[in-house]
Amino acid sequence: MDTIGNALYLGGYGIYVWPAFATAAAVLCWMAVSTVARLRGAERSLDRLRRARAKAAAPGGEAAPAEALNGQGTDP
Amino acid sequence: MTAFFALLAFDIRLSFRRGADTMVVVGFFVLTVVLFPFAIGNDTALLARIAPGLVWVTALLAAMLALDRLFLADFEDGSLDQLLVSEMPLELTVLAKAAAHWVTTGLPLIVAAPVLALVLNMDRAGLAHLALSLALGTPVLTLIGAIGAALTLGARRGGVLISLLVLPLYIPVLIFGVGVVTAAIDGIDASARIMALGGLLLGALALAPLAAAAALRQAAR
Amino acid sequence: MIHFLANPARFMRIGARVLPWCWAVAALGMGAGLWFALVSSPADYQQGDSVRIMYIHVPSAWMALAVYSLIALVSAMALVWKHPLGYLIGRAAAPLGTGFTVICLVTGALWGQTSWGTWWVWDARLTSVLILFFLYLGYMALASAFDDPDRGNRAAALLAIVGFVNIPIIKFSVDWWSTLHQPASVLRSGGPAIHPSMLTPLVLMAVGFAAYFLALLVLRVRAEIAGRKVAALMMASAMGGAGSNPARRERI
Amino acid sequence: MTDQQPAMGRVDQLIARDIACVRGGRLLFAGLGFSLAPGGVMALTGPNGIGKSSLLAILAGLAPAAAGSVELPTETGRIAYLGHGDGLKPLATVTETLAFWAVVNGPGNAQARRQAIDEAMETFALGPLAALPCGYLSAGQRRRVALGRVVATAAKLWLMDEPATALDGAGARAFDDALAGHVAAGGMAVVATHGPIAVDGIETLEIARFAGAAAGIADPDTWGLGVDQDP
Repeated sequence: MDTIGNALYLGGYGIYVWPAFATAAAVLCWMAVSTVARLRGAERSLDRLRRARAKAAAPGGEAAPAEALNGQGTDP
Repeated sequence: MTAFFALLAFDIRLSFRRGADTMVVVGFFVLTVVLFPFAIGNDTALLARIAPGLVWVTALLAAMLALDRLFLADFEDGSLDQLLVSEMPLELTVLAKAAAHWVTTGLPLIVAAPVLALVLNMDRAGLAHLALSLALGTPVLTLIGAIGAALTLGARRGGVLISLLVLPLYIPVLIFGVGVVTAAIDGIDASARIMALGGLLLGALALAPLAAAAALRQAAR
Repeated sequence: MIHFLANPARFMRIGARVLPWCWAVAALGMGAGLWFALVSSPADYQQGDSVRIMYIHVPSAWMALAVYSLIALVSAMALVWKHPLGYLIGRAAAPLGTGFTVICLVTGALWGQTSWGTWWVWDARLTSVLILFFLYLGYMALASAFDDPDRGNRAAALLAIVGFVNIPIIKFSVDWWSTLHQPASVLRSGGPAIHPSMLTPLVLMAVGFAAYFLALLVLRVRAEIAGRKVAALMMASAMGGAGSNPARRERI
Repeated sequence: MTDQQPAMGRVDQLIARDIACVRGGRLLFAGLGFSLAPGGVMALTGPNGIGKSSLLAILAGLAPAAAGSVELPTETGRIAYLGHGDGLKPLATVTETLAFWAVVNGPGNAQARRQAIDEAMETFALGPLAALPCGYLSAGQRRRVALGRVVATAAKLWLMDEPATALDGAGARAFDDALAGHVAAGGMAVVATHGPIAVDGIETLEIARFAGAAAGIADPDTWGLGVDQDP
């Protein structure tokens, strides 16, 4: 492919080929981003909950773990 | 088997006593079909051409409208537990429920459809086939709908959810149902399409109660 | 084998080990596939360069169907052998499958635009993928329509199996329907003859997509498991409290 | 109170072995076992949310147990189950309701059915209400019709979840008489209840003793999925 222009033009079909690849890339990225976001959210709230339960169990204090979570609305 | 017919008779008697359900289904059916000329205009040739598809789609939506009546009342008042505890196999119970539901929704649609087809100026050659295609098709709609109704018991906004679940599964019935009518109108032999529709009916009769029963057992837990 | 993987912790350990390989294969597969697709393979004599869209469209169609079949399989395993992990894998895979379906539909529409000049071609295979897209939506909507996640999992698993059984029926009726209404379209007649040089990017891209999917699946299953533990801990703290929430019809 | 897990009991016994119940990813109870011989009544006691209804649902086969097994008296597989809901259709009259459920859940031959229905109508004084649609009945009357249905199914094993709720004095007495009659005739009953039941020779099962926490089973965190501690 000698010139960038030719690459973009692609025999007149460029305006279809590149959006196709662009949307594919966009969706693939969304899949990755949403996965990592879910994973980090769930594991962070899990650690927070465990720490709250550990603290509640240890000195017998009644720190209800639910409060520890109301900072972020994670739906299980 | 006496339990099967007892359940069938009990349900039919109750729904006739209320009567409103059939009225709602047929009312929706007639009203929706009548809406289209207002939108498309009273060009009878155009209306005649789209009549088979339009009548079938509206009948399908009307049948789907009444689906949550299948198990929801039993689920909420506790009758479902009694049916689950009964010695009658749950698949048979589902069949009885679906049959009773079909009598109050499918039959009225089959009767009303040819009249509405005339209103839309559909070619008379298709009238008999329209009734036949609905006669074979509406039981399948109820049976597949029973799976959707059982799956969404206890779900938030179950009614809307049912349509999302069952509409994709309704597409084959719609395709062959309308195919039967258009074949009759075009004067070609419709027997192959009627066979396909009959096949869908037999398949649904055999498999849908299994899936719906499994879904009911999940719901009752 | 089935029971071997059933234990979530073991699944996660294996997942952690497999993960880097998946990323590697995904990067290699998609990278090489892309390079072949765009650079080295010839333009199609008939469609010119627009055929390059096929290198994304066809693999994503394969993945869309493969992921739904996987969901139906793990759902059946979960319902029959009572492995709770099956539900989680199904729930984790569904959004990814939906993503591939969207890619397939968008690229299909763009490809249709090049050959037919219309944005949506009611071609048999593209329409079937559209219906598959609705099956995915139904699965995900049902899975999250219940207060009790277990209830949603079981209902969605059943729906996945019912949907899977219906796929051939839908495919058959849509194909029959499309012969009724549309002359042969380029997309329908098995697509352009697959020239060997075109096969390699297709296969490479498909392998890349599959590895990419598996990597994300492992991460999503881990997120689902963590989510389940959060729910269990929240319930445990509620266990000390008063009876069940009357709004939720639950047998406690 | 039978603590140890019963060996192979006689055929006509209700035997529950090592029952564990998980609800919404949470362990309610585990290792719960008991056996009930004909003529026996088992009262399930414990605070709300302890799992009384769940255990009854497991015994009735409505819900699967997370572990353990239930053997129903094999003589007649039929059981009568009474949950929180009365399971009555507002538009159906009392006689129609009893007749219908006697066919669906009750004995095979018509003679036995008619007899069971008559006994139900008489025990719970449903005569005056016979022709009324259930929608018109008060909560107490509806509960009596639901109890009537239990009698009308003439089942050997009764599984009842707080049967006496909404019953007035006369209703409660009628229920006690019905239960006593059922037990005297060799029937069995498992009843989840808060109040006392006026039947002699009653056994009590404290579900709290088998509760997840009390039974020292691992932290609910793991039971939610049967997951080892941390991957």
